[in-house]
Amino acid sequence: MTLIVTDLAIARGGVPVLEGLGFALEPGQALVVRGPNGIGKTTLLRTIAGLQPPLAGQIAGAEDRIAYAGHSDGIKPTLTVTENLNFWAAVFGARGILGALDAYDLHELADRHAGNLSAGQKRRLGLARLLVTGRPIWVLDEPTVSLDKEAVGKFADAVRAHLGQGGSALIATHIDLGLEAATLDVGPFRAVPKPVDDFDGDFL
Amino acid sequence: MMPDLGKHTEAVLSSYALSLLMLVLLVALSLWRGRKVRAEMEKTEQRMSRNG
Amino acid sequence: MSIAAKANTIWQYANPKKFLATSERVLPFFWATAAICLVVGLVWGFFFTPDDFRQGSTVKIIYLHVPSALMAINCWLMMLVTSLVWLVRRHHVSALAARAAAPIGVVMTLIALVTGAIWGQPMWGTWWAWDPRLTSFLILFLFYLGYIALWEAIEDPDTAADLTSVLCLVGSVFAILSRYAVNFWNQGLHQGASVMRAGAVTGTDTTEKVSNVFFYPLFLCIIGFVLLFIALVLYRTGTEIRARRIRALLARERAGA
Amino acid sequence: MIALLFRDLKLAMRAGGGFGLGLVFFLIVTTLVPFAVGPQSDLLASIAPGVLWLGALLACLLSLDRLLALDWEDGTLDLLATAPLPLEAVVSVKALAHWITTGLPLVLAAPVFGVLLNLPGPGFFWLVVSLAVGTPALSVVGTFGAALTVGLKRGGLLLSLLVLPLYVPTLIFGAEVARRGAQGMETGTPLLMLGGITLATIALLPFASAAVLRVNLR
Repeated sequence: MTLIVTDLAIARGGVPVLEGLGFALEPGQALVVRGPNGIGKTTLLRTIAGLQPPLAGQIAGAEDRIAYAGHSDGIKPTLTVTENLNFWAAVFGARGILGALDAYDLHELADRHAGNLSAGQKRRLGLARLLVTGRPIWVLDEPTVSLDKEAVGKFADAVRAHLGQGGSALIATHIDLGLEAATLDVGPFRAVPKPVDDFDGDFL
Repeated sequence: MMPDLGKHTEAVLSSYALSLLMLVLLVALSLWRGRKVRAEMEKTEQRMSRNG
Repeated sequence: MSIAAKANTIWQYANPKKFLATSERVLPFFWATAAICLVVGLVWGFFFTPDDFRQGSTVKIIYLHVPSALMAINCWLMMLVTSLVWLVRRHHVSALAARAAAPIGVVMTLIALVTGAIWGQPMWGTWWAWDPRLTSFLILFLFYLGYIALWEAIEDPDTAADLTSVLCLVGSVFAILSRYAVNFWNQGLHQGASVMRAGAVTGTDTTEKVSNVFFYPLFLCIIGFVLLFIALVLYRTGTEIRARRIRALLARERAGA
Repeated sequence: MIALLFRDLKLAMRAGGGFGLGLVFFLIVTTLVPFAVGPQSDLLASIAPGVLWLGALLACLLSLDRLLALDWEDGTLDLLATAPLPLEAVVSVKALAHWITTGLPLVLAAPVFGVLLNLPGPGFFWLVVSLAVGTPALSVVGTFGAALTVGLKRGGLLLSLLVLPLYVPTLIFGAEVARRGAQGMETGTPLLMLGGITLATIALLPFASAAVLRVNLR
């Protein structure tokens, strides 16, 4: 099923940031979201993930099909890597975690407490979580932060494998992942302010 | 003019004084903040319409 | 957001501009009538009513105590209604009206508590008793404080409006529960208060004529408190709307820069 | 859901103090009260049910601000909100985990502290019963308060201010059951009321908590 976004308008802190935004994400495709800092990429991804309501517009085909990964990974430092992954696998009612450990080379770390991991290792664990969700659409916000070159390669491989299985991915990132992905530049969709001298229910 | 309040003079007078004081304070604070905010809004609106 | 702009519906005042214009027009009327009712009612009550034979001159406190206690509860009711309107119809003015009303409720509750304590001292021989009615007002006071503190603590105004509205709803249910619980816990000294039978309040109750002596000025004071409350709410809601507008403008300026 | 419950319990054990903290606080209250009011045993006996209830309530209150804040900070709540679990279930499980780590130990330890305060014989049974029936309501109401204040930097004090008035009915009926029990009086009515409040809060409040949490997450 395709993720279709039409005429979307979103606000951050009550101020409209993007409007008239639309795209379609087919299975097997990846879409890279680009745009300057502060334009509302994170807000866009959170809106698509269903964490916040849009000002206007429709998002179709997202319900219960999205695995979201934001700036923080939701990792419990007192649990081991295996326990963290097992928990998310159980929450999503998904298959085992071995594939996820393989994909990000986490076997050696499996019994370490997540609190003892380096930032990059934690990030790998956070990305491994996506594999145990079993969800077809990945919505990723700056997934490669604190990853080294090798780990970025692993991440790209994992995304490629995901796309190969008919999944899709929506990624906000600044680096080139080497994926055959379309690019969505959100710059042109910046919301145009209304005139100052009039205001209505939204105070703007 | 002043009515004889008997032995409860203090009680009655103090409750009137305290209550009226609180009411006056409430009204005064409301008006003060209202004026301030109104002036500030007009200033902001002017500045922003000038700057576009 | 589309504004329900049909003429002759109350929802047109959900538009902040319309609200400001209308409230500006009617406010002088409310200020004036509130002042007249309060001055006449209080002067009448203070200077021209007889002492109660049992409570002496303390009966004069009734002209402040009963209206403020009534308004303390009615203010919460008004906040409950406007909170519901905000949650269901998403009219910002409604949420801001609830925010504007809360401090008035605090003052009303305080007046009721203070006058009650001052009145209780000569009557019951104590400033404070854990009487159900007093206790309930103390709990109401805590609810008001929590409600205001929550508004103040949250940065984003829409989030704050949502959270305080839910708190107001849940708080209302618990306030009723507390009232019942407190009654169960202590049967109390306070007389049954039915303001509409002023005779019962004074405890004399011999003839209709005696109670009327107290009732007319009391009634005037209640009207005066209601009008003052309306005037304050309208005025303060206007202030909140403007503060909100400043916020929105500044936020937009930052976003644009 | 069970996974979430087990994870929360495991976290409480590992973090240390999850189970212990409430108990230690309870111990502090019951030890300090006799110093404050004097050692007369009949006085202590008469205030014991109330003091024990108050101690339990404060111990509960103390642990509330960690209830959701930790999951909020590390982004777990964001992820849980996009998971197949409804948020209503998440907050219910969180409340249950809080009760198991805080409420249940208090219920079990209360008789020991009752001895310290010279609680009369028949009071022990009713104290345990009233705490067992009443503390779940404390956890559920507390979860609502935690959900309200989860996004705030210094939400601890505000959380207490918001939750305290909501605790009043539970405290009144709970302490009343314990007090009447200690005096050998009939406890039916307050116990029914206490049970009613607990059941009603468990049934209804998670919806409010989830709604509030959704607002805070956006």
